[in-house]
Amino acid sequence: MATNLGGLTATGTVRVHRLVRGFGSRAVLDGFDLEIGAGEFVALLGRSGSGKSTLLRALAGLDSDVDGSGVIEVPEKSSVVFQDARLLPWQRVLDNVVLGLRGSNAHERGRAALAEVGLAGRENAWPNELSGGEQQRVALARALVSEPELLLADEPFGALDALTRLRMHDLLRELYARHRPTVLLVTHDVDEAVTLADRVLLLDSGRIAVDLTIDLPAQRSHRQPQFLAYRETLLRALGVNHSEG
Amino acid sequence: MATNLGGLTATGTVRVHRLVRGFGSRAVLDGFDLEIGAGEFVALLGRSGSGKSTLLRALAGLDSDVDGSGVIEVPEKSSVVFQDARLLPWQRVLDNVVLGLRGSNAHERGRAALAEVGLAGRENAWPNELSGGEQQRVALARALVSEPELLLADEPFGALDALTRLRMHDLLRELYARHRPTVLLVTHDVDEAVTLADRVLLLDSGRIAVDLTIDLPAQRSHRQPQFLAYRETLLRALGVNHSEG
Amino acid sequence: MTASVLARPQGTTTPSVRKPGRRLKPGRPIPLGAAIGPFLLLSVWAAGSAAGWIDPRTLSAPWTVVTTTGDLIADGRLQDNLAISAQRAGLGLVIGTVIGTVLAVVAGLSRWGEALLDGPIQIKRAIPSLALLPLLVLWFGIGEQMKVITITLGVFVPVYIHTHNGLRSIDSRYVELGESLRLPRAVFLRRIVLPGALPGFLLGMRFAVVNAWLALVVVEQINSTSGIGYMMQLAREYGQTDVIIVGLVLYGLLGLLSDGAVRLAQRRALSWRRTLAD
Amino acid sequence: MTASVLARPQGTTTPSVRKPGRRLKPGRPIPLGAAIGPFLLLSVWAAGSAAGWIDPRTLSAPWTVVTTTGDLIADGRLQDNLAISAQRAGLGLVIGTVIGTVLAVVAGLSRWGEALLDGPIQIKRAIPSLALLPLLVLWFGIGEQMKVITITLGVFVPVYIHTHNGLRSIDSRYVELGESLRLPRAVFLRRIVLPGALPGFLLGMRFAVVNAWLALVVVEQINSTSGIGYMMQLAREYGQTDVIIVGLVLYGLLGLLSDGAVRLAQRRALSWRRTLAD
Amino acid sequence: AGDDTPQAALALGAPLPDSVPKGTKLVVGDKEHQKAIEFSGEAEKFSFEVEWANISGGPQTLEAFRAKALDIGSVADIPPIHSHWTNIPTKIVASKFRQDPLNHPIYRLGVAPGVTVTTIADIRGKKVAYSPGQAQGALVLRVLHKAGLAKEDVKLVELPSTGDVYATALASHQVDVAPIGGVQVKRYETKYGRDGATTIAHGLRDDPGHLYVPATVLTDPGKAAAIREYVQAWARAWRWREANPDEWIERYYVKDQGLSAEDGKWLVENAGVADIPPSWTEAIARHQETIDLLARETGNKRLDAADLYDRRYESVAAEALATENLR
Ligand SMILES: Nc1ncnc2c1ncn2[C@@H]1O[C@H](COP(=O)(O)OP(=O)(O)OP(=O)(O)O)[C@@H](O)[C@H]1O
Ligand SMILES: Nc1ncnc2c1ncn2[C@@H]1O[C@H](COP(=O)(O)OP(=O)(O)OP(=O)(O)O)[C@@H](O)[C@H]1O
Ligand SMILES: [Mg+2]
Ligand SMILES: [Mg+2]
Repeated sequence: MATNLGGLTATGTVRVHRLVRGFGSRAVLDGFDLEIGAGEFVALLGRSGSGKSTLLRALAGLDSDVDGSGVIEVPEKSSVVFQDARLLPWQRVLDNVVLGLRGSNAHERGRAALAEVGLAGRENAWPNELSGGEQQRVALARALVSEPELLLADEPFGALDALTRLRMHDLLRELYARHRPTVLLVTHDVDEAVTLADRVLLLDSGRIAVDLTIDLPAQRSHRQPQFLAYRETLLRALGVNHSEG
Repeated sequence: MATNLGGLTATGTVRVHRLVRGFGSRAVLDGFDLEIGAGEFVALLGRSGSGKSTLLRALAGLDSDVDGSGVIEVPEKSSVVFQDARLLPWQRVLDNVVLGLRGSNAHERGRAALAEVGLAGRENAWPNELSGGEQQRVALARALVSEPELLLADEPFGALDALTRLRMHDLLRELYARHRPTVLLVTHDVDEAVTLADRVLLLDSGRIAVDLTIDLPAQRSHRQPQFLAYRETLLRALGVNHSEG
Repeated sequence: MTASVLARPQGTTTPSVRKPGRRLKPGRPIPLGAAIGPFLLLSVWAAGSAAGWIDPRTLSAPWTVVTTTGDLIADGRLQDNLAISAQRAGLGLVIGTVIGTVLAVVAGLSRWGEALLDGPIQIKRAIPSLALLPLLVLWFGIGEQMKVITITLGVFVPVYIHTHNGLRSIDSRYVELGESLRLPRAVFLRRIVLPGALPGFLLGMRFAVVNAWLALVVVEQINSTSGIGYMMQLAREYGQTDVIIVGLVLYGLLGLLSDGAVRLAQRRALSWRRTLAD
Repeated sequence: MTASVLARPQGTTTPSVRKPGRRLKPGRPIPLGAAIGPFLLLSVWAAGSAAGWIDPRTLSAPWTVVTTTGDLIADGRLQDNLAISAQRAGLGLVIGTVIGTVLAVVAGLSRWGEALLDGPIQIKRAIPSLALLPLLVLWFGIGEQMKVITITLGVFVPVYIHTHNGLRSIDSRYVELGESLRLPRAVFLRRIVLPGALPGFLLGMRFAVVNAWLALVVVEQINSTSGIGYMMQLAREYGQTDVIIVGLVLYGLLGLLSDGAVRLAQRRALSWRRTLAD
Repeated sequence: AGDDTPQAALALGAPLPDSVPKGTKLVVGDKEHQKAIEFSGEAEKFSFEVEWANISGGPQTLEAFRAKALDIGSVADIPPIHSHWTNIPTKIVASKFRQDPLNHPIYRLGVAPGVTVTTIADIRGKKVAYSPGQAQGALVLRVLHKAGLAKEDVKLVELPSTGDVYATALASHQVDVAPIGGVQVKRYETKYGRDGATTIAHGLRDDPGHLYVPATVLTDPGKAAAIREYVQAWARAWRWREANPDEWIERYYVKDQGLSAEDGKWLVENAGVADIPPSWTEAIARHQETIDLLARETGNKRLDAADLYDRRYESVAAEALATENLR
């Protein structure tokens, strides 16, 4: 377990074995197995209601009230970006960002993180004075500022416009390059998945239907034929006729 | 005003003149002018925080507590899809959908609408038992079921996967063909804007920066060169270098 | 979670590398937990009495209370007094709840309603009921009417304040939703305002039920020859400690039961909520 | 909306085709609206007294109350009694608030705390304070200590119940956030639990401040030679209707002011909320 | 109360010690006469410490006795009886009556406006306010007894007699007849007299006023001696009150209690002259009648009135007055 992998320990590993989660008599995850290596960047695709958030909540240990069984191993230091921004409405934006931070320079780091997501100057706003996309970026800043070993992000860019989204991609990539956290990113955008991830999973009927390793250089683009091939594979697996998409 | 346009009255028209809206000393909309013809389908793009939701709320008459001035004309019967799903947590899904409906067949229509958004069988669930995308679809069903003259939709597909999103596009197109409401759709997806709308607006610095009429057949596809041209124009206007997108 | 085919994750998840997250929630309810505190209280009382630390002239021993209760039941006094008291409290509770709710809605949804009603209600609440009693006697006599009115006054105040507060605290996003759907006022009331204010209303009811019982102490001193308030008043004047303690225990029980009933209703009616308590 | 360079949309938006949405919110506050109800009450009282509908022997006219108040102030009785009462009420309020909050947090965050504390507190609440008084006298004597303790008991109950309820009603999404961030308990308490329970706590304070004043009526009957409760008690014994009414008016005023102060604090502390009231 | 001087307990029959040891303290609840003791200068002469408690009435003094928070209480006939019935044995250590008691009663029977009751025989069939356990309640029973009526011959309306409840109940015709006392009598007559409200004399002695002490306190020799000294001062203060009515009215009724001088004057006149007899024999006999009546009506056991008194103190007050007159 303590094998040293280029400065990173294997504690960054995620292992899920025979995970079952369900609501009432309906199983959402049904004997789900997953292994993610330390420092791996995995994107998770799946139909709406397929259980992506359920999986993330299980990995984050937040589902003690959900029926189920299985074995989960995750690193100690993890961050979650929830599907909703989930800012504390009674704390100002900066206080929301530094919520999990300790140490004297917490506010400084929080300010820097806010600046990185393009919200410098909004530190003292109340969360409900922010636009939808701004709230989402605060949540992102909160998750990134603590430099986790495992980042569980549930559609962190869903409410962002194309340009802001690209900036956030850059931010995430940069953070990833710096600390090499293990990342599990839920997204609905196939392009985003192929652009960012080392590996793309597709969740269907409670199991992994597609497990695609993306073998592309760090600089990726629509122009690369392999990119388009990956894209097409995934869209087809999602049931989308490419001519429409 | 009562000029008859093929069964539709001009009451479907939206007119906004010198609209000013701001928070504190910061103007978000600054002398904004807009005219949307009855039955026109308009997509609204814009940077996160550019004021899209502010505009929609003004059109819906929900911003009496916001500073500002201007003249607004909108049709009487409008529906709003909020950026958050905004389901009443204490009402079951079906009751949320039929909230604004009157008449004896309200429940029947609600059920049908839920089936159309792919949620048949979930009528009796509580909203917080739904996944993010499911909640968004309930909100969509609620807005569509009342057959409005004006549909104001704030990123109604943001939390949906590619396939579900296409299905919802079809649903919206079908409804649009049937009742010809005036539509103002906020989206971050340029492809979506070009695919669905007659006209695409780009909001920047409180004014309309781009006003693009989409001259494409009803059946649109990525393969059409004009489609790609529109797409590129818009992405560039949004500040995205196409090679990245 | 009905007819679940799945087990809770408890045991099976255990071989995980880290503990399942820092548990900040209070955790699962202790079975029969609500009985522990009262039971402990009873034990201390019994132990103190048995050991002689508690002077039986001021606090009779539990067994004395049991035998006195037995006597009171045997000669029919307890159940008769309780029945008549319950009738008064029940009537006052129903009327007070209706009035409190209606006034809260009126004052909550209209600024004029609030301007007219809220101040006087706050004043009413601030005036000691013992001081108000002579006026009530003057206006409503010393008959049953005055008694029910006094109970009603004690009940409607918490219902009003809590419902009003609950209503005013409804998230404006839901109000906007109502406005955007052009809901008629009646539908708005039924679908948004009342359910949204329900948590507040129910908290108010927890005070209302207890207040209804408490008001008996005051009203049953006036021209009564029945009721548990009268029974206790009489016992106090005659210095019958054991009867007083029976009365206090009865009050404690009635309070626990009424409060428990409202909390049960709370749990049922607010099952849609996901809170710290779950 | 500070230093706004923009005007409210009011006038300028008017030439729109439809009215600006069905207004379901109560609308803008009426300036000085809170004064209207009490003022009306006063008018009715004054009119009734002037027209002779109100018997001055049972309800003195407002002007009589004013002159009596003047007399009471002139010979120093009113302010002295008020000062000593305020001191007692204030002390009881502070202690009761602290105890209520601490117990609410303990019972709210731990099932064992709840099991041990909640039942006894409900029982305490259900027992009439007049009946509890003899026991308090027994344990704490007839001095100042007993008085402050009795006030404290009246104060801590609403603080406890409201804070506990508020805390238990915190949206579990925020608790999950705290768990996902591995917040230490102290931070969780300071950042999530306490602010989340603040609306409940403040509602409890609205009851607590009024209860502190009301408790005076009871405690100042026992071995007191000062305080407004004593003043009213004495006036009742001597049948001085006008002094009694001065006392009632004083209670009404104190209630309105204390409640108003808490509501002001509410508005400030909860400014982040967007509710039906805005 | 509460100081546990390690002294041998005093038997209840043993002769009263004369000297008051240092550090002895008495807690006294006698809110009216306390002021007379203070104003007359008696309070400064005590060789022990006095702590005044504003506790009055039967239930309150009994509760305080039980809590060991009070040593001496000042009450009428009824509370000493109840104390024995509720197992807090007490002893009367001083008794004060009124000269010409029938014309200086504490209570009168208030009659509601428009109701004709001129003698106590007229109350047959009327609604009479009744507070069981309180002095007024016992008075009603005694009045009925004297008028030869049974409880069933009138309609007893149970009402607590606190504050001005009875006057209000009369004025609003909730009851026809109710015993009212003190300044309430005057208030009632002046307020409602023009509506036809009257008060009548009940013709019974209602003048006893006692100082009573828990029997346990009397076993403390220091306290027993201090009580003796207190009783002497108490008696002299009565004389002071009668000798200085104007000062009493001004300093007590007006300044302290907030009444008008007029009210104070009425109260002083109505109270008449204190009678502090050297012998309790007659008083005990009258007390016995009250006990018998109450025991019958309430179903309590019969008591021997003599047991209520500590006759070691019988002559203390009267002798104090006699020696004062000699000085
Ligand atoms: N508390 C709950 N009670 C009952 N069913 C639930 C509950 N939470 C989730 N579900 C159901 O479980 C399924 C999986 O939900 P989940 O939130 O994991 O979906 P998802 O893949 O995240 O979808 P989306 O992309 O729409 O967010 C959904 O069908 C949802 O309705
Ligand atoms: N209540 C408020 N108080 C202060 N500022 C506000 C308030 N509401 C919105 N704003 C600000 O106004 C600007 C416009 O907000 P708006 O919600 O219209 O943006 P948007 O275009 O919808 O953005 P997004 O795509 O992120 O939803 C934002 O910068 C936001 O921070
Ligand atoms: Mg999800
Ligand atoms: Mg927006």
